[in-house]
This record gives sequence, structure tokens and C-alpha cells, in this order.
Amino acid sequence: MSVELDFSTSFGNAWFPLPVFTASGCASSGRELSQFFPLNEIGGVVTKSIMIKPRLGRPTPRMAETPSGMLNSIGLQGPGIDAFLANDIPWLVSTGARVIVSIAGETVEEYAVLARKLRSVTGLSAVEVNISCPNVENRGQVFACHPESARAVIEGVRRTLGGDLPIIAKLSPDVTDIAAIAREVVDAGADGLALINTLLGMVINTSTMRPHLGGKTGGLSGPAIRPVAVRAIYQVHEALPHIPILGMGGVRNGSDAFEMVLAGASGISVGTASFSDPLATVRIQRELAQLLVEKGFTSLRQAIGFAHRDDEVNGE
Amino acid sequence: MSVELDFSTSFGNAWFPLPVFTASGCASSGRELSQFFPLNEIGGVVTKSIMIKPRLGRPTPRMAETPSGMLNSIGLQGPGIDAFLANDIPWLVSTGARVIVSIAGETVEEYAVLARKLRSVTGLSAVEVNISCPNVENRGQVFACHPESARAVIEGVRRTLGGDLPIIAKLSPDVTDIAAIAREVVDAGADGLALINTLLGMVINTSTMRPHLGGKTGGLSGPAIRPVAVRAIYQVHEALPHIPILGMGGVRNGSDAFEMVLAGASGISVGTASFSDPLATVRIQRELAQLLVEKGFTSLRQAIGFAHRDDEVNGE
Amino acid sequence: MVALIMGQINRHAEQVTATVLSNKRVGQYHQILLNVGEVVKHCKPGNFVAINVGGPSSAMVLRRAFAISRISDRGEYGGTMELIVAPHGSGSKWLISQPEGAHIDLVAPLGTPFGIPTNPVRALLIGGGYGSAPLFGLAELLKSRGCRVDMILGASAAAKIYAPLEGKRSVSSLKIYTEDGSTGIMGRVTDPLEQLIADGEVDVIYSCGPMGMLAAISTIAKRNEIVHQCAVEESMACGIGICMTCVLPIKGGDGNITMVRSCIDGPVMDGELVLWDQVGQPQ
Amino acid sequence: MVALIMGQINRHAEQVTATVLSNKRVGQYHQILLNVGEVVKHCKPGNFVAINVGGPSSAMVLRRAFAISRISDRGEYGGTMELIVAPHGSGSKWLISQPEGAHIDLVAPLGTPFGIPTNPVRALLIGGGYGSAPLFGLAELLKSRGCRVDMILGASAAAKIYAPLEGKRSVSSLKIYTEDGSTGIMGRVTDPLEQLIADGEVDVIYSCGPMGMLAAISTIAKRNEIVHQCAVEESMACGIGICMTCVLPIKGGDGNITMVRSCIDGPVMDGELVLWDQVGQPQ
Ligand SMILES: Cc1cc2nc3c(=O)[nH]c(=O)nc-3n(C[C@H](O)[C@H](O)[C@H](O)COP(=O)(O)OP(=O)(O)OC[C@H]3O[C@@H](n4cnc5c(N)ncnc54)[C@H](O)[C@@H]3O)c2cc1C
Ligand SMILES: Cc1cc2nc3c(=O)[nH]c(=O)nc-3n(C[C@H](O)[C@H](O)[C@H](O)COP(=O)(O)OP(=O)(O)OC[C@H]3O[C@@H](n4cnc5c(N)ncnc54)[C@H](O)[C@@H]3O)c2cc1C
Ligand SMILES: Cc1cc2nc3c(=O)[nH]c(=O)nc-3n(C[C@H](O)[C@H](O)[C@H](O)COP(=O)(O)O)c2cc1C
Ligand SMILES: Cc1cc2nc3c(=O)[nH]c(=O)nc-3n(C[C@H](O)[C@H](O)[C@H](O)COP(=O)(O)O)c2cc1C
Ligand code: FES
Ligand code: FES
Repeated sequence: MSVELDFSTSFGNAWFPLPVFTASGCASSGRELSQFFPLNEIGGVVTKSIMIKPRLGRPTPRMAETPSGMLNSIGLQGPGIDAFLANDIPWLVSTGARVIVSIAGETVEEYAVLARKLRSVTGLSAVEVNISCPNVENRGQVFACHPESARAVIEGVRRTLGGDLPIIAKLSPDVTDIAAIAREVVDAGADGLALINTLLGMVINTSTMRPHLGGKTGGLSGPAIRPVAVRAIYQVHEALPHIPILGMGGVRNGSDAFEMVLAGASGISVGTASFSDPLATVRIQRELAQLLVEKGFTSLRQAIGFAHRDDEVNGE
Repeated sequence: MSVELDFSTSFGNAWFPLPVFTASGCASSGRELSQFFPLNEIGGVVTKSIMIKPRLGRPTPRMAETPSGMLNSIGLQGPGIDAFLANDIPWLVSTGARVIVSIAGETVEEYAVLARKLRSVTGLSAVEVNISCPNVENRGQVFACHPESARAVIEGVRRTLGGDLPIIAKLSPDVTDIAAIAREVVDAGADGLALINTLLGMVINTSTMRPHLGGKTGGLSGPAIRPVAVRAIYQVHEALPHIPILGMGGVRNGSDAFEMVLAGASGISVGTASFSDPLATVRIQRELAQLLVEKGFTSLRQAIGFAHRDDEVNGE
Repeated sequence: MVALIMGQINRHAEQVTATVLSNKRVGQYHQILLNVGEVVKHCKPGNFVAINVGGPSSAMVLRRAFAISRISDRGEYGGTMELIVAPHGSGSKWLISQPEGAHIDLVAPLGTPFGIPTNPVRALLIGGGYGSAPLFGLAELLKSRGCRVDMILGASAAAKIYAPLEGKRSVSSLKIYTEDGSTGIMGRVTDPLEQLIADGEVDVIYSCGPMGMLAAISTIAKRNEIVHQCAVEESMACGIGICMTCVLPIKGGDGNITMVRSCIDGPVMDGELVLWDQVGQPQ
Repeated sequence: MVALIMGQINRHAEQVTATVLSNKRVGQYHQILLNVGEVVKHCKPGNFVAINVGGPSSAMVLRRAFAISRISDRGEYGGTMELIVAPHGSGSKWLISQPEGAHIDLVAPLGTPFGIPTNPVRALLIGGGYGSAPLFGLAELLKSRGCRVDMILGASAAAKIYAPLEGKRSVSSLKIYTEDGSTGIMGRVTDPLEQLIADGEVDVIYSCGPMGMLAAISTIAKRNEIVHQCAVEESMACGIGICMTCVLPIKGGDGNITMVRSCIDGPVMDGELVLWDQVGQPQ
């Protein structure tokens, strides 16, 4: 680009020279994508949510394509935090990638344990706390669905983690009032918010006449959900204009990413789009930069939440 | 069809010889579609939600196409209940169509007023109560989003309407626990449930860099939301297996309708699909009948909720 | 003039499968000739069609509206219809990429036609961009009724002027305006309007083009008490009157605002009745 | 044999734009020849490709996986690759409708290849339906290494047997089984298996086809202590190891179950290691 563009962004005290990231669970630990582009050429890698113990996850089929989207029910398969920190993180850090580790637990305590393990790890930029997980202590209801449980998780992580590593709380769109949940977790110590996780969905296989997925329900992602993501980002930015948002949900090109930035996102995660285009993350980042320059912005920051600019004037 | 199929269905004491309906707001009052097929050849016409007073609705643009879906923000434009009952209903009834009137209010009281007006109208099969409307008495929060307000509306309508006309309560998917709302409204006197209304969404126009819709946010409909609709139907049927559900959300063909029936729907409403195919409602009904026969069902009833058949055995 | 607020779908509307007979690039547009069969008999200048785009596994769920440019019910193919399509987003781009022989699902005819005066009058036809498409068919019809037809076309640049040779034959005069002056006169279609009216050259104005242009013409027409029929263009989800997305604010009989569906009470409307300053404004 | 649980994406995988050179119907399948260029040099029997389907405004967001049937890096077009595609849902139907000259976005080569023995052995290749596609390329390779290659193909009916004339040349024997007896012997590919093994005709089994068939072959191979390399087929969202949808339960070194990604640790796997009875079962 000939025009100077300040493309950097921040989440809490973590500064990133570039604003487009992988989405948790859509890049594994980065190794595979590194074959398609250097991982340090994007904002950073958000790793698949890791739990304390190794997990086999849900039975197959684990996916169903839906119109402009897909359902997944992976069930957080993974090696467990210890193997993950021993094998994946050192490699990832060695590539020069900026790393955001996503953690997931089944109890408030588990999240705190995970946070404690991360405290001493070098090379991490931030922790994404995936609270869209079933809370085994409360009838399996998802933490992110209730202000109290969402708050409890983030408070626990904040306390255990100490003050350095920024916390990005990842919220579920399957709630009556996402801004209310956002307020709780920010109050509890989150430095930023990741919006949105998948929507709960289901496909019935008309041959077997049973739920298609091994796990029955699954998470809906892809372009189909983008209008819901944009709305959530817009609402939360309106409620909490100073909290950085990592926007995601169906971003497929630079224009989609730009929409989210205008709605209030400080950074973008690319998930499902990487499945059809391994280069999606870098491509979208490049396209976003082009769009910002074309529209006359000299920094990403100027564009964040720009779609709200009439709000103060008109009231609404 | 050579094989006998009992294709009838019921909502409360309303019996319908056929199970596929238009969706509220996607067929106006039936007149336009009657040019494409006789209105008595489908389950029935669900009219656009009517309010007490005439309304101009929201400013344009009122729609945005999204991947496999669309946003609308009509804002309940309409002539008001009196003109509606004077002009639209008599015509509709005269066509031999079975008619479900959808009502919408801004206060609990308004719903009751509407119900009172419907009491003496002849030729109606049921009332659909669209509670996905902003409650002006409670910070504009949608009635369907809170158990108390949802219950209050349905109780008011039930009381005013008397015992004859079945009430179908139409729920919003934008809630943390749709089964809980369903339980409330059934408890309050709803004979059936309509699932789902649109999801709240937004598109930012990247040229103007402002929300694209005149009303800023809009309702997301179309195939994009079908997995969410199927999930909602499945969950509510699981919680309330004896309550008939009018399923809708992205139904485009017989197989989509069949999915919803298997998940627990007793009838299907077709909305957005009519925009691209004026014959969608009859076509989908025909395709559903074919599928049921192919699969060896001799009645629609047998197929309702069939995807749940393992539940008792496996627990889950 | 046609009744404006009928609130009724074009009674001839039906869903048909058309076949692409030819697809040619003309300037920035594509001229697409379709074999549509019998339905052509009911298509009038001003009517439009709604087309399903993208094929069976398309993410585009809504039809696209296109004005009927010209029709013919003679010739080797039976009823044919011509559309002038500007590449805009994914739907129009899909349409202009359809090869000869491709099948197109369309609903036609839709909306109101231009009203044809019973006496011969001096008609001024004003088109902006692809908005000229339906005006040539209109011109032929007006000419056959003994009207004098003058035409003014405008666009931002030369490549966006649509004025086919055959079409020019049916008009008595044709002026072209471009904003960059790349062809014709530099300026806008409204520039000569007051003068033409003052000179007594205009009994009725027919227009089609961007909403801003229609609004500007309406202001001048109203001031000079000239009848102005314009074909409007609002986003349409259904095209058949069932979704209420395509509404325009109209001065109702009682002085109140009415929101009418431009897909059935339009696209051709009385320019004077449209409350142009309230289009897209909160009520 | 190849190492099974590498957990690494095929290191040659890259995204390329291929051109359709020909597209022919063969029985119930389509034989699609693609010009893919240099990447063909790294494609081995057993590898697969992942294809974007539906074009730019498609509602289908995921790639479709297809086995590489045969490759050639000579000839007038440079590197070419043949796929055998069964029309199934909207994605495969889109693919088989692509005309000559169409551009196809594919990622290749993906997954593990069949392991080639260092010594000449007697190899039995078993294919079900379009599962025979990669076996002919494999047969040529095995033959070039001095192996004896026998082949058994099976399907529900004649039209679902894929066995091109040229392909047959590389095998010493070919038996065909159909469930309805419409061609070859009525029965299943597993019917003659025990006997062939008992007769000492089989050192190693290579198979590709429906999961049920692979499971059945695995049971027999295991009982008889015959090495069995099978190419599995699980639903895949990404094909490149980043989504974890395509997993299969494998007996890990420690006796525990491991869920491996069949897109990078497969599709070719050691049949003995797959816990067939636990595929799709809750853990
Ligand atoms: C009555 C009428 C007549 C028209 N006649 C013509 C014609 O003769 N030639 C021609 O080239 N175009 C015409 N248009 C405009 C044409 O409908 C749009 O250019 C087209 O819908 C754009 O679709 P897209 O997928 O290419 O663009 P996208 O921007 O991807 O479309 C997204 C959505 O917005 C709608 N939309 C976008 N632009 C417009 C627009 N200008 N007007 C209405 N809806 C829009 C689309 O229909 C679609 O639903 C007409 C529109 C109307 C309402
Ligand atoms: C490693 C591998 C190799 C394959 N090789 C071939 C081949 O050589 N020839 C061939 O015709 N087919 C092959 N298949 C199957 C092929 O991928 C599917 O038939 C195809 O994806 C179906 O897509 P669709 O859109 O037509 O069907 P749809 O049913 O509409 O597809 C919906 C979704 O389900 C997935 N899906 C559906 N069926 C299958 C299946 N059988 N296996 C995996 N995913 C599926 C699709 O990929 C898609 O994501 C192979 C599959 C795999 C995993
Ligand atoms: C296959 C798959 C696995 C996912 N796994 C995780 C996960 O482990 N943790 C998490 O927070 N989100 C997970 N997500 C959600 C994504 O990070 C993202 O929030 C969502 O998919 C919306 O973005 P997209 O539409 O760009 O994919 C997963 C999504 C997919 C499709
Ligand atoms: C343009 C439009 C207008 C609608 N108006 C109403 C309405 O007035 N009342 C109502 O209950 N639902 C309304 N809906 C919601 C539909 O009835 C239906 O619940 C939803 O669109 C999902 O179904 P679909 O995907 O088949 O359209 C409207 C939907 C659309 C697209
Ligand atoms: S476009 Fe649907 S009512 Fe006009
Ligand atoms: S298909 Fe995504 S990991 Fe195998």
C-alpha cells in the first residue's frame, strides 16, 4: 500500500501490529495453516479451546453443512493443557506468531486451574476464555448464558492469572441480552470480548430420521450467522464503547470484516472461512486494509465503531 | 397419491385438513398469493400481524439480503384491526381459506383489546399471538424475551377471547431458554406454539458506513436460520411433547418441512420462500406429502416428533 | 392515467421459465433477450419482471427486479422480452453471465404500466442510466398513438448511457447529458427541463432512473403543473406485494401519509403524489 | 508402511486453480480430467483433493473431498489429474455439471498415500463403488514395483461399478460382485476373501469404499493376520486438519482410544488400528 495505514490494534495491554486472527477451533494450533502462510503475517493465532484433561470429544458425524453455514459438534476434543503447553505452544511461539490461548472448563474451578497453568508460559499475548461451555455444576447450562456464572468464571480467571495477561471473554449469542452478559464479564475483569461464538442449531437427517450429528445439537457458524454477529457487536459496542471486541461469525472477505469494524470490532477472527480457503485469514486482512485506505481512514482505530457516529446526535 | 395419507393436523380444537400455512407477514392478507394458487389448497393463511391502530411502519430500506437469508424491518405496517376486519377478513373467509389471524401489541392491554375484537368474527380458525414485539411499558424489551411478560400477554388474550378460538403463541428464538418461555405461555393458556420468529440481526452498509436498514436492526429469516429453528422445535417438543408446534424458519422444500415435523412440528409455515417462489407453500405441502408416503407414514401425526423416538430408550 | 393506489397485484402475473436467446454487452450493460412465451401478451411498458438468481444452491434467496425493456410477440421464437441489465452485485452479475440456452425462472408481468394518454400529446421521456430501458418500448407505443416523443437521457458517463440505434428511431429528438461530459452535453437531464416546459414543448413527462433524478424532475413538473409519471426503484424482497419492504410514502386522499407498495402500486407512479423528501425517513 | 499417526498435513498441499479438460459420464459416475499443473508431481495413490463447489454466490461453504483417481505429468497439458465423481448432493452435482474450460479451485494433494511395499508382494485391491477410483493408479504403481495385483470390485448394481478398460490392464485378475447380480457375481466383495487368503494368494490388502465394507474387510484381515491398508471416508469440513470433524477412533500405542483426523492421518489407515465398532459411538 502506498498510503500509510496504522493497522495495529490492542486488547487490554496486548498490542498487535495486525488485526485479523484465526478463530478458536478453526485453526487447531496453527501448524497446518503455517503451510499456507507464515503465521506471523496475521494478527495472531487463537488456539482451539483447551481443557485440563485430554478429551476425545463427541461421536461422528461431527458436522453438517447448512445453507451458507455449518454445524459442528466437536465436543472440545484435545490433548489437555499439559500436553498442549509442552508440544503446541513452544512450536507456535517459535514461529513468531502472536498467540492467544483459548481455555474451556466444566466448572469455575477448572477455568482457574487452566489460568494458573498459563501464568508462567512465555510468549502468550492474551487468554481467550470460552465460556460457551456446559457448566456441569448447574444442569449443564452454558456459563455464558447466565450473568452470574459468566462473571464467576472471569473473576476466577482474573484472580488466578494475575494482572498481566489480557483476558478476552468469548460470549454466546444464544442469550436474551448479550450486552448484560458483556457488562458482567467486563466488570469481573475481562479486558476484551470475543463476539460471537456459534449459535445452537440442529439438523435432522431425513434418511435416518434422527438428529444428524452424533452430539445431536451443534454450533452454527459461517456467513449465515453474520447478521447476528454484527448486531451483537453493534449492541455491545454501544453499551461498552471502550471495551475492545474481537469480532467473528461468518467473515469471508474484507468487506465482511469491515462491517464488523464499523459495528465496533477492534479485531476480527476468521473461522469457517478457513475451511474453504486456507488463506482466508491473510486474504481478509489484506482486503480489510485496502478497504480502510479506500475509505480514507489512516488507522484502523478511526473506523472502529464508525457506524455509531450518528448515535450521539440523533439520540435514538 | 395412490397411498392413503392422513395429512390433517390440529392446533387446540382447530382441525386443519392440510398442514402447511403461510407465515405471518409473508403473505400479507392472502390476496396476492391467491393469484398463484387457491388459498383453500393449503393448511391456511396466517395474516400479517395486525395492531390496533393503522401504522406506517419503519423507514426504507426495509430489507437486506444476507447469505441464504434476509433481514426485514417492516415495523408492523398495517391498516389497524378495524379496517383489517372490515376489508381483509371477509374476503379471505369468502375464498374458503382457513384463517389464522396474527395480532401484535405494544402493551398487555393492547393484545387483550385485539382479542376482544376477534371474538365475534366468524370464519377464523385460530389466533396467532406475535409476542416478539417491543413492550413499550418495559424499556421496549420484547414480550417474548421474558417469561413474565410473555405469560401476561397470553393470559390477557385467553381471558378476553373466551374458550373457543385456539391461541398459538409465537416465540422469539432470541432467548436464553426457549423451552422455559414455552412452558410459561402454555401454562397461561396457549393451545399451540409458533416457532420461530426471526432472529435479531444487522447489516452495515459499507458505502454509507451506517446500519443499512432504516430501522437499524432487522429480523433474520430464510434458510440461514433453519438449523436454529429445528433446534428450537426439537427442544420445545422435548419439553412439551403434547403441545402442537407450528414450525417455521427457512423452510424451502418438502425435505426442510419434513425435518421440522420429525423434530416435533404439527404444521409448517412458509415465509421467505414465498418471496422467491410464489407457489412455495403449495409446492412444499405437496413435497412433504410425497416424502411422508415414501417413508411409509400413513399419517402426518405418526411423523410428528419421530426424531425423538430414541430419547426414552437412551436417556440423554 | 392509471389509477395509482389499487393495492392489487398485476392480474396477469405468473411464474414462467424463460430461455436466454441472446446476451450481448452494450456499453456497461448487457442486453438480454429472453423467450418467455405467451406471457408477453400482457406485458406493457413500465412493467417489470422478478428473476431468481444464482441457480439451485445459491445463497441469494430473493428475486431481482428488472424493467421490461422491449417485447415482441411475433418472430420465430414466439413471445420475447428484452432486459437491460447493469452489473451491480452478485445477482445481476450472475444474470449477465447466463449463456444462450440457459433457463431463467421469472415472474412477469409485475407492477403498473405507464399510463398512455387517449389523445396525442407531446411526451417527454427522461431516462437515467439503465432507466432508459423501458422508455424505448414506451416511445414506440406513444408514437403509434400519434404522440410526439422527445427523449433526454443522462448518466454519469458515456458508457452508462443506454440508447440503442433501433430505439432512437421511435423518438423525434434525443438529447444526451453526462456528468463528466464524455458524451453529449455535460450536465444533468434536469438542466433543460424548465426551458422546454416554458417553450410549451411538454404535455406529459415520463421518467425512469435513480430516485434522486425522479425527485428532481417531480419538483420541476409540480411547479409547472405538468403530469409526471415516473417508474421508481425501491429495494424489493418479493415483487408481488406480500412482504411490504418496497414501500414509498404517498400523499393519501385525506392528506395523511400512506405507505404504498411500489411493486404493485408502482413502479409507475404519479410523481406528484410521492413524498420524495420523506422517502427513507422515520415517520 | 507409512507412519500412521503423524498428525501432520501433507507437506505438499497447496491451493491451485485447475481447468476442466474433459468431463464424461461413465456408468453412474463422471470422469473428470483436470489440468492441475506442477502439483501433480506430489500426488500419490490414496491422496485426495478438496474442491470448492457452487461458484461465488454459493450457499455451500465447505469443500468436497474426492480421491485422486489417476495422474499424469506428461502429455500436452502438463500435469493432469482424473477424478471419478458420483452425483450425490448439490456439491457433487455442481461438479459434474462443470463444462470443459471451467476453473476449479482445489487443494491438493491431501492426506496419506497408500504405503508401497519395498519387496514385490501379492496385493489384493478391493474397491466398493467409486472407491475403485484410486485403486487403478495404485495398481499401476504396484505393478511397476513387481507386485502381482488382483482386484475385486463390488457395488449394489452394475452401473455403480467403476472399472475403465485402461485400468484393467494393470491388474492380473479382476472379479466383480454386485448385490443384485446385474453384472459379475451376485454377492459382496468379502465373500471370496477368506478363501483367497487361505489359498495363500494375498500378502497385503488395499481397500477403498464404504465404511461398512472396510470394517468387514478389516475383521477378516485381522483374523488372518494380513496387512490391510484402507482409505476411509468420513465427513470432512476442511480437509486440512484444522476443524476436527473427520475423526476416527484408533487404538493408541498405550491401548487407549485416540481420535485421529482422517484428513491428515488418513484417508489411508491401517485397518487393524481403526476401532470400527466405535466409529460414530459416544466415547
Ligand atoms: C422495479 C425495478 C426495476 C429495475 N430495473 C432494472 C433494470 O432494468 N436494469 C437493471 O440493471 N437494474 C434494474 N433494477 C435494479 C436491480 O433490481 C438491481 O440492480 C439488482 O437487484 C441488484 O441485484 P444484485 O444481486 O446485483 O446486487 P446486490 O447489491 O448484491 O443485491 C442485494 C439485494 O439488494 C437489492 N438491490 C440492490 N440494488 C438495488 C436496486 N438498485 N434496486 C432495487 N433493489 C436493489 C437486490 O434486489 C438484492 O435483494 C430495477 C429495480 C427495480 C426495483
Ligand atoms: C477422502 C474422501 C475421498 C472421497 N472420494 C470420492 C470420490 O473419489 N468420488 C466421489 O464421488 N466421492 C468421493 N468422496 C465423497 C464425496 O466427498 C461426497 O460424495 C461429497 O462430499 C458429497 O457432497 P455433496 O454436496 O454432493 O453432498 P451433500 O450430501 O449435499 O453434502 C453435504 C455435506 O456432507 C458431506 N458429505 C456428504 N457425503 C459425504 C461422504 N460420503 N463422505 C464425506 N463427506 C460427505 C459433504 O462434503 C458436505 O460437506 C470422498 C470423500 C472423502 C472424505
Ligand atoms: C469446527 C469448529 C470448532 C470450533 N471450536 C471452538 C472452540 O474450541 N472454542 C471456541 O471458543 N470457539 C470454537 N468455535 C467457534 C469459532 O471460534 C467462532 O466463534 C464461530 O465459528 C463463528 O465464526 P465463523 O463463522 O467465522 O466460523 C468453533 C467453530 C467451528 C466451526
Ligand atoms: C418481511 C417479513 C415480515 C414479517 N412479518 C411478521 C409479522 O408481522 N408477524 C410475525 O409474527 N412474524 C413476521 N415475520 C416472521 C415470519 O412469520 C417467520 O416467523 C420468519 O420469517 C421465519 O420464517 P421464514 O424463514 O420461512 O421466513 C416476518 C418475516 C418477514 C421476512
Ligand atoms: S416487494 Fe414485497 S411488497 Fe413490494
Ligand atoms: S476435515 Fe477438518 S480436520 Fe479433518
